[in-house]
Amino acid sequence: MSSRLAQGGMINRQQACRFAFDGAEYSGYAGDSLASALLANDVRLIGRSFKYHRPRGILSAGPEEPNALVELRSGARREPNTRATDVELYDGLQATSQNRWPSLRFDVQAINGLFSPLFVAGFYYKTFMWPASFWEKVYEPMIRRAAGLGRAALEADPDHYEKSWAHCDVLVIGAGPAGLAAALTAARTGARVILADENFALGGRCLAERRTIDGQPAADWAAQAIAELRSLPDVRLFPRTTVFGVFDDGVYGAVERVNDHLPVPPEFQPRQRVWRFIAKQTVLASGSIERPLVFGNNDLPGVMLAGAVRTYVNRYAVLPGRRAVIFTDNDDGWNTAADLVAAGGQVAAIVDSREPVIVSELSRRFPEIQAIAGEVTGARGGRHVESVEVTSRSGTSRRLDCDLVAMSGGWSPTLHLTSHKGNRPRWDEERSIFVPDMLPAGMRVAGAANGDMTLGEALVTGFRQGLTAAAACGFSGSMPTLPRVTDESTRRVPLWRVRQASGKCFVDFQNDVTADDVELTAHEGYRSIEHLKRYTTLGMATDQGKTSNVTGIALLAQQRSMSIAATGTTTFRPPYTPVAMGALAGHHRGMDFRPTRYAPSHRWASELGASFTESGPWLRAEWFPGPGESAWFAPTCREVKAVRSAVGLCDVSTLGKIDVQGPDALKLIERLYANNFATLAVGRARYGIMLREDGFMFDDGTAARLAENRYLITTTTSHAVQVYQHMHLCHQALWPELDVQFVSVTDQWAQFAIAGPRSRELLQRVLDPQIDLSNQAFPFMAAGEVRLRNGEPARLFRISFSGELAYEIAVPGHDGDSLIRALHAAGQDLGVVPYGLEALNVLRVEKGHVVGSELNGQTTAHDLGIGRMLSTQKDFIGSVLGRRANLIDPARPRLVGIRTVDRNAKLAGGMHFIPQGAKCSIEHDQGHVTSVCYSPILEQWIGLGLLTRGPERHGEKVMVVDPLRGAEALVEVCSPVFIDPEGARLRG
Amino acid sequence: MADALHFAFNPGRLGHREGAPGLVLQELTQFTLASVIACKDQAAQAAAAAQRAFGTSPPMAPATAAGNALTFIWSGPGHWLALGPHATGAVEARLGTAFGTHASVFDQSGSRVLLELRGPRARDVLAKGMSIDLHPRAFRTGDVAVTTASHLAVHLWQVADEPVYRLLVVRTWFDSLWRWLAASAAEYGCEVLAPAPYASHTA
Amino acid sequence: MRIPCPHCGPRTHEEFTYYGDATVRRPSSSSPDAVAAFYDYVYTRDNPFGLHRELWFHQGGCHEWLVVERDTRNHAIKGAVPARDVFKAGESK
Amino acid sequence: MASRYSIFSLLRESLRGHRGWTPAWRDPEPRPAYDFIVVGGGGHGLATAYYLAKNHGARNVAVLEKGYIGGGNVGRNTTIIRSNYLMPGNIPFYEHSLKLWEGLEQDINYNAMISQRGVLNLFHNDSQRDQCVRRGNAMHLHGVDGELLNREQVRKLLPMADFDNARFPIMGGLMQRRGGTVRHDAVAWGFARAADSLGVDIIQNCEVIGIRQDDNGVMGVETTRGFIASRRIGMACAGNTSRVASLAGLRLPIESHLLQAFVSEGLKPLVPCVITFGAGHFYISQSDKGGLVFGGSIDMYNSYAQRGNLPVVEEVCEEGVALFPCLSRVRMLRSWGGIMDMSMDGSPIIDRTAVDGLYLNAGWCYGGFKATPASGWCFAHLLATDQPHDVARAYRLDRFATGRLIDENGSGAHPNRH
Ligand SMILES: Cc1cc2nc3c(=O)[nH]c(=O)nc-3n(C[C@H](O)[C@H](O)[C@H](O)COP(=O)(O)OP(=O)(O)OC[C@H]3O[C@@H](n4cnc5c(N)ncnc54)[C@H](O)[C@@H]3O)c2cc1C
Ligand SMILES: NC(=O)c1ccc[n+]([C@@H]2O[C@H](COP(=O)([O-])OP(=O)(O)OC[C@H]3O[C@@H](n4cnc5c(N)ncnc54)[C@H](O)[C@@H]3O)[C@@H](O)[C@H]2O)c1
Ligand SMILES: Cc1cc2nc3c(=O)[nH]c(=O)nc-3n(C[C@H](O)[C@H](O)[C@H](O)COP(=O)(O)O)c2cc1C
Ligand SMILES: [Zn+2]
Repeated sequence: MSSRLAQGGMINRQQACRFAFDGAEYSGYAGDSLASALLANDVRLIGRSFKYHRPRGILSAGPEEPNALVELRSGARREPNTRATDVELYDGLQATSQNRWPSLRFDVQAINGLFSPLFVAGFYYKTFMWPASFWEKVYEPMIRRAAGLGRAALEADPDHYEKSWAHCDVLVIGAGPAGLAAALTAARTGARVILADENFALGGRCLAERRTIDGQPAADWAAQAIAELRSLPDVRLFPRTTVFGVFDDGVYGAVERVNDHLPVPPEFQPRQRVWRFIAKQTVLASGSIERPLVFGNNDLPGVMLAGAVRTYVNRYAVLPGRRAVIFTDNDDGWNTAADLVAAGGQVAAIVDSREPVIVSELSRRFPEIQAIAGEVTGARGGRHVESVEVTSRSGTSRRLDCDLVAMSGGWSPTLHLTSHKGNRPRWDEERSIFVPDMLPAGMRVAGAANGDMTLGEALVTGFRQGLTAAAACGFSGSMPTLPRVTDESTRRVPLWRVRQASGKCFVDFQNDVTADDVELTAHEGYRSIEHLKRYTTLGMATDQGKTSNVTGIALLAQQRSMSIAATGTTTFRPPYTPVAMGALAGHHRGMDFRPTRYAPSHRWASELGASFTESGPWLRAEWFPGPGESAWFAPTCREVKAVRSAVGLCDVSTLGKIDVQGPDALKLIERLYANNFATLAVGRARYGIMLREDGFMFDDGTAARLAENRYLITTTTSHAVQVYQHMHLCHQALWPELDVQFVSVTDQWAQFAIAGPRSRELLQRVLDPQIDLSNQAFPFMAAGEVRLRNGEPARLFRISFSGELAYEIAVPGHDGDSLIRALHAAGQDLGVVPYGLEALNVLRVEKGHVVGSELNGQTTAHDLGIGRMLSTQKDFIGSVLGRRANLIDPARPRLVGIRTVDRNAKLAGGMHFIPQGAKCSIEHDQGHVTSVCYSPILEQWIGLGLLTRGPERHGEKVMVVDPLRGAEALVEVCSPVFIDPEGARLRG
Repeated sequence: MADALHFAFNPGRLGHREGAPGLVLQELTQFTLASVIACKDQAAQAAAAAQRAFGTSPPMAPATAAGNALTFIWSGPGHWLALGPHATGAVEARLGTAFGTHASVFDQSGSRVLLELRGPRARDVLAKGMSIDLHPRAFRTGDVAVTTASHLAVHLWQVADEPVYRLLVVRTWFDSLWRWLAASAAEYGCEVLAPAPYASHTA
Repeated sequence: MRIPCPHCGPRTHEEFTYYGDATVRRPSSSSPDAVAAFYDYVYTRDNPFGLHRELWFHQGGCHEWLVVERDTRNHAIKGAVPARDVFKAGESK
Repeated sequence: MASRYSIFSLLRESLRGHRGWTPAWRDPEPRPAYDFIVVGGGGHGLATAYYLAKNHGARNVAVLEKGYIGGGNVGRNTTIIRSNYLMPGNIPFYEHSLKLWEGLEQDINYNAMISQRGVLNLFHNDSQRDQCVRRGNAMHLHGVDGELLNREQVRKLLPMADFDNARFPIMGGLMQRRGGTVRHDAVAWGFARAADSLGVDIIQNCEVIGIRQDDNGVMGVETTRGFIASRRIGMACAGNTSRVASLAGLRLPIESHLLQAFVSEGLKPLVPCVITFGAGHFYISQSDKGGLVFGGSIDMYNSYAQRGNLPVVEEVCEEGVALFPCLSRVRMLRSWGGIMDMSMDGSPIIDRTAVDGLYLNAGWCYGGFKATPASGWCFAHLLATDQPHDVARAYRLDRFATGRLIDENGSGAHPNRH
């Protein structure tokens, strides 16, 4: 048996699509939605409701669908909560019902229905409190398992997503008659136009209604409009594209379902694409959504929106029922009756809740339909509607057999996007609809979205708004002659709730909120519309109340004896319909989550088998395993020893480098750094510290004076960007009078440390032999330009992080690879080793140099033992607040070295200091261990830490504790400089 | 020799295989590049100096200006990138002499990768990561944008109406930029040509 | 949001780094009440409900600091000017 | 007197059509004067009123709320509660709060669904691990629970996390099992109902638009419903603090910033606890209804708009998908924003002000929901006794002047970076 009509519709009967629902095989056509194909195959029971697990079918034909949610696809591509009404049918489609067990027809939890008197709005706030421990163990797991809808996939999504930007003069949202009209007039002026519609077919209700425009079917008019738009060069059409959000300054978020109509996206193509439309002007032509009526068991499968029934009949050539009852409070419901009859369906009656005079007047216009002035009080049936109870105005009741109830409570403008920027719609008492009021800048509204409900009005307002939008962008055109259209009437007398209903009367279908719930909530004191929403969850389901909000507001207003206008709406928020997180993530996932920055020696290091770690955006070598070495320990110790005994090579290009020139270069540098630079001679470098204006440490590095008015300053890897911005701020906002120019040269220079007693020897082999590297000619902290053996220029700095005789040499970035290879090759007989971050860390801990774990934004120069460097002679950033008593309090935790008393004991970063013999509790907390390492030179674990009054306590023994991991050790407090405190080696 | 930081960037066809590629891409090598920043209140004098030395005034708005041996690419107010074919001799010295006390010069020759992009879908590919408007009404031959592509800082300028673009990106970020570009071009098909010296591409 | 960079043209605010209030002025470090003045400069803010003058850095563009005038109630931007101009003029609030 | 909530009263009412329930709180007209006025009907304001009545016997208390109670941040946060802090001033306070949460439902007779499902902070490199260890140890020294999980333990808990193709691989995590989530709205309603039953007047749609002072300090407030007198006034107005304080001529170390949050469509149980991602600013949990509730960083610019922009939405989704690649096909259902008062060191303020009788409860930044009970407890103590409560002693206003800052992440005086 099939409900497919023999002819008509906008489906392609040449192209059959096989599909499966809950394992059963069916067939539909290209151009079907999953919902229409299911209806065509007489599948009516699609899902179970959230709370009571009541059987649910298909209510609508669009994105407002609250009931027909399925799990689409399977495995890693499973998409829970997918609206069958929105899914474009494709060959091979697989869908499964959800939120039921063991099966859709026999769902054990339907038993909830029996307890429904208990499960009223907010019931869980009143119970499950005793015993307290039962919440997590018993009640909550139970509730959680019962709640939720579909199941998310568990594996990584195999598909690919991307994002794009598109600019236009006029963005038209919605391609119904109003949107097409707007796009036409705007595009004809020569403006750049984007037209987006969420549906796979453009045309809006032109595709769903039996209407004519200038005598031809509305759908044909739409097709011609689309063809004309396609022919214009500066028009872009976006079918399958939902504009989901309105953001500031004409930025619109949209998602294009590029390949959701296929089982799997074609190779190289994304599944979906997020668009950021940037529009000067926007015409919102998003149409309207029909409201259900509130009567008993109005959620039974087979009870549908009347407009949706027309969509199924006219667009999809499906008769959703053999024998229908129409229930309406407005004129439009009658069109459904007429369309059903025209399609060969049977209409048992149209039940119109309005005054008998209106009903008899309409009866004269639709003589073939039996009309009853009255109300449907309840629907009956098991898993599908079988009859309805109708009470006429005169009070007589009767039962009408039917398998379809088409209900119409009037249409609400789809005005969500007018409100995303915080504007509220206005209640129009006359038409009893909310209409857009204040609009986001640049937006105008046309057609049903503006309350201009008839086809004629939609076309007129569309044409006009398209034209004015283009004019606002500086393009002029003229109004076309208006087409003749079929008459339409939209009179309505709102029926918010059937009073004498039998059975549950649903307002929000998906969240199982009934009219009684609304009334109880108001009675309990939750009287604001926002309280109603939150207490009952009305409007909070995946449909965001598209079909239920207005009714909910009206019922609350009635209950509180307030006007609907004063009751107001809840807040409309993006997205308009739910958007896959993957689409919003786009390309930036997995390894591309964040860009990766490669140090100049990366290729060389990876050829040597280096292990890499990330350091901010950079990948840096952490160690270079030698033959037979596995974990970090062996290579690190070997590398450290080699640096201390021979020579090592390390890429330090990741440090920020800023080249500063100009007559006022020194002035800027003096104000940036807390220590003195005025005395720095050309050809020399100096360690410098920068504070934040609040007096805490910001960054450290070196500044080398390359020429009279030229300095090269280095920053830590992690603060490079911040320091650069800070310098610009100082220059542009604090001291714009300075004549100084600077630019980041971090990428211009590949820079390598050559460290160890034999570094001079190694360096000599790659440099121009003329260059004198002797202590006299190039002493510790010397800096200057040099030449490589091949004549290429380089910069050389005699600075040392390791405490050894050491240099840093810099060459233009693209020469870095060949220089590091040359250095490595030239030093083989000297015992040269590449070393990584781990060894670098050991070397600096041994030498007491601070890095990020000490420069953590919470420490002062005083804490780190470099307080004496702060100049008292000059103004610099941080000079004033850095002097606050608390920042220089001797009782603050301050930098010390620690070594384990037991040479075999281990240390770990993050341990806390506790005095020996004291209880391991917070009153005795005296600071923490910032950095640790195993020193292959001292042959024991050592560390740095911030210890209360630390510098006064050298020689004292304290405990370091790690209760988190159950470890502790006794350590001796010492100077943070473990190796060569006199600095003889680095000056050697 | 290929750049040591090109890990997956090789000549050849990638992505969609049928038909003409939507994007044709070529790396241009062997160029010199320098940041030129006008001294305080000296932008006009710097421009005049450039006019004398290179036969063109660096642009005061986001645009390029081609002189003999050098093209100035706007990079900010009073700030340009000077791009020219690789030449021996320190670029700082050469430009420094020309600009004298009117501007400071910073060698950047080793810092960037330079790409040329053309093809019928070049615009669409770029729009996947760049928020600027590339429509011919908004961005024309000679226009420059200092902006971001896939969140990475780039200089982009148009060199022909076809359109043909050039893109400068920081070398240490190049691999990430390329991963985005390759993914974005895949649906249209992309042809990567063998690298060519910058000089051979510039009249 | 789109910030009208006076140098580059309108750009998405993703290209910019936000710094905050542009009306506070760094006090002189040598004045007798320097600590109080710096406390005020660093820590206290008008935090207006309405027009706010604020500093943004065009990190993804021209590397210039801008003073942007923006309404904190609705994010509407009235304009943007180079910070150099504002601060050179020694303009206070 | 409000009806007591229990399974028995629920059963009873279900048999008679739920007609016997009384309103959860009254809707009184404001009296001309009160002993105490609390400005702001958010979590903190309502809790303050409740504890004023309960702990200090105050009977003449009003909460003034400009909109509907619970409509501020208490009704729009990601509901995370925890006490896994680092700085000395913070841990005791937040632990006090966590303990209050643990007994709250029985105390106020309202099920706020306090769910101690655990809070797991992931780390991705050695230095993050060391920071977690430092924090975990500080917690232990305070007697607060915390566990360090290694990669395999995390993998067992979160099999759907990306362990194999991640830009920033997960190394492990710091778990506080007593942390978790609480049903946000229920906190506001539960405190309101409990306070109301002790006689507190909860007055909605009553915006404070002026603060009247005389030589003895504060006299009362001008409101949209007229003048209301009181000599003890507490401000607990979250994102609106600067505006209200400015009515008394105060300038504060606070900026108002916008934080967005998100919820997905309802799903069967997927995310077992609260998880924070260390390679970005992202946190996620699953609500009892099945929606994944998640968020990231603030929008970065000063705002009172209660709505944000698209880049943060995108960034948050990037982070979500990077952490759990299966979220790619999960749909975001709704996004919203809240206005938070970001203080200059990222920590709160509970203190007197320069105006006698006017008190401040502010600067909660990203994290004041978890503080709700303790904040109310301590603020009530301050209002009633004029003395700071012991566990809130560090939250004084003068710390910005003295430099005794409580800067958990070392960002300095940049409110948007905390
Ligand atoms: C998106 C988001 C996520 C968050 N996530 C978390 C989290 O996971 N964990 C956590 O601990 N914290 C979180 N927070 C922070 C937390 O929500 C807040 O710190 C906390 O709720 C603030 O206290 P409150 O509840 O009293 O504030 P609110 O609920 O905002 O209460 C303040 C009230 O004052 C009212 N008011 C303001 N001005 C006036 C006036 N002039 N007159 C009368 N009334 C006035 C407001 O209308 C409001 O109702 C989050 C915040 C946001 C925005
Ligand atoms: N007689 C009545 O009572 C009555 C009532 C309402 C509507 N109508 C009929 O409805 C039509 C109104 O025309 P219209 O053009 O205003 O509306 P429409 O419903 O024909 O078209 C609206 C279009 O907007 C699209 N859309 C909605 N939101 C979108 C979004 N966020 N992103 C992308 N696309 C989106 C929809 O897919 C749809 O195609 C007329 O044909 C009229 O006869 C009649
Ligand atoms: C923890 C939490 C869970 C939420 N879950 C949902 C939900 O399932 N559905 C929904 O529509 N909104 C949900 N919201 C968002 C609210 O609808 C609302 O957007 C938020 O409370 C802010 O209020 P406003 O949007 O009215 O300004 C949730 C909010 C929070 C804080
Ligand atoms: Zn700019």
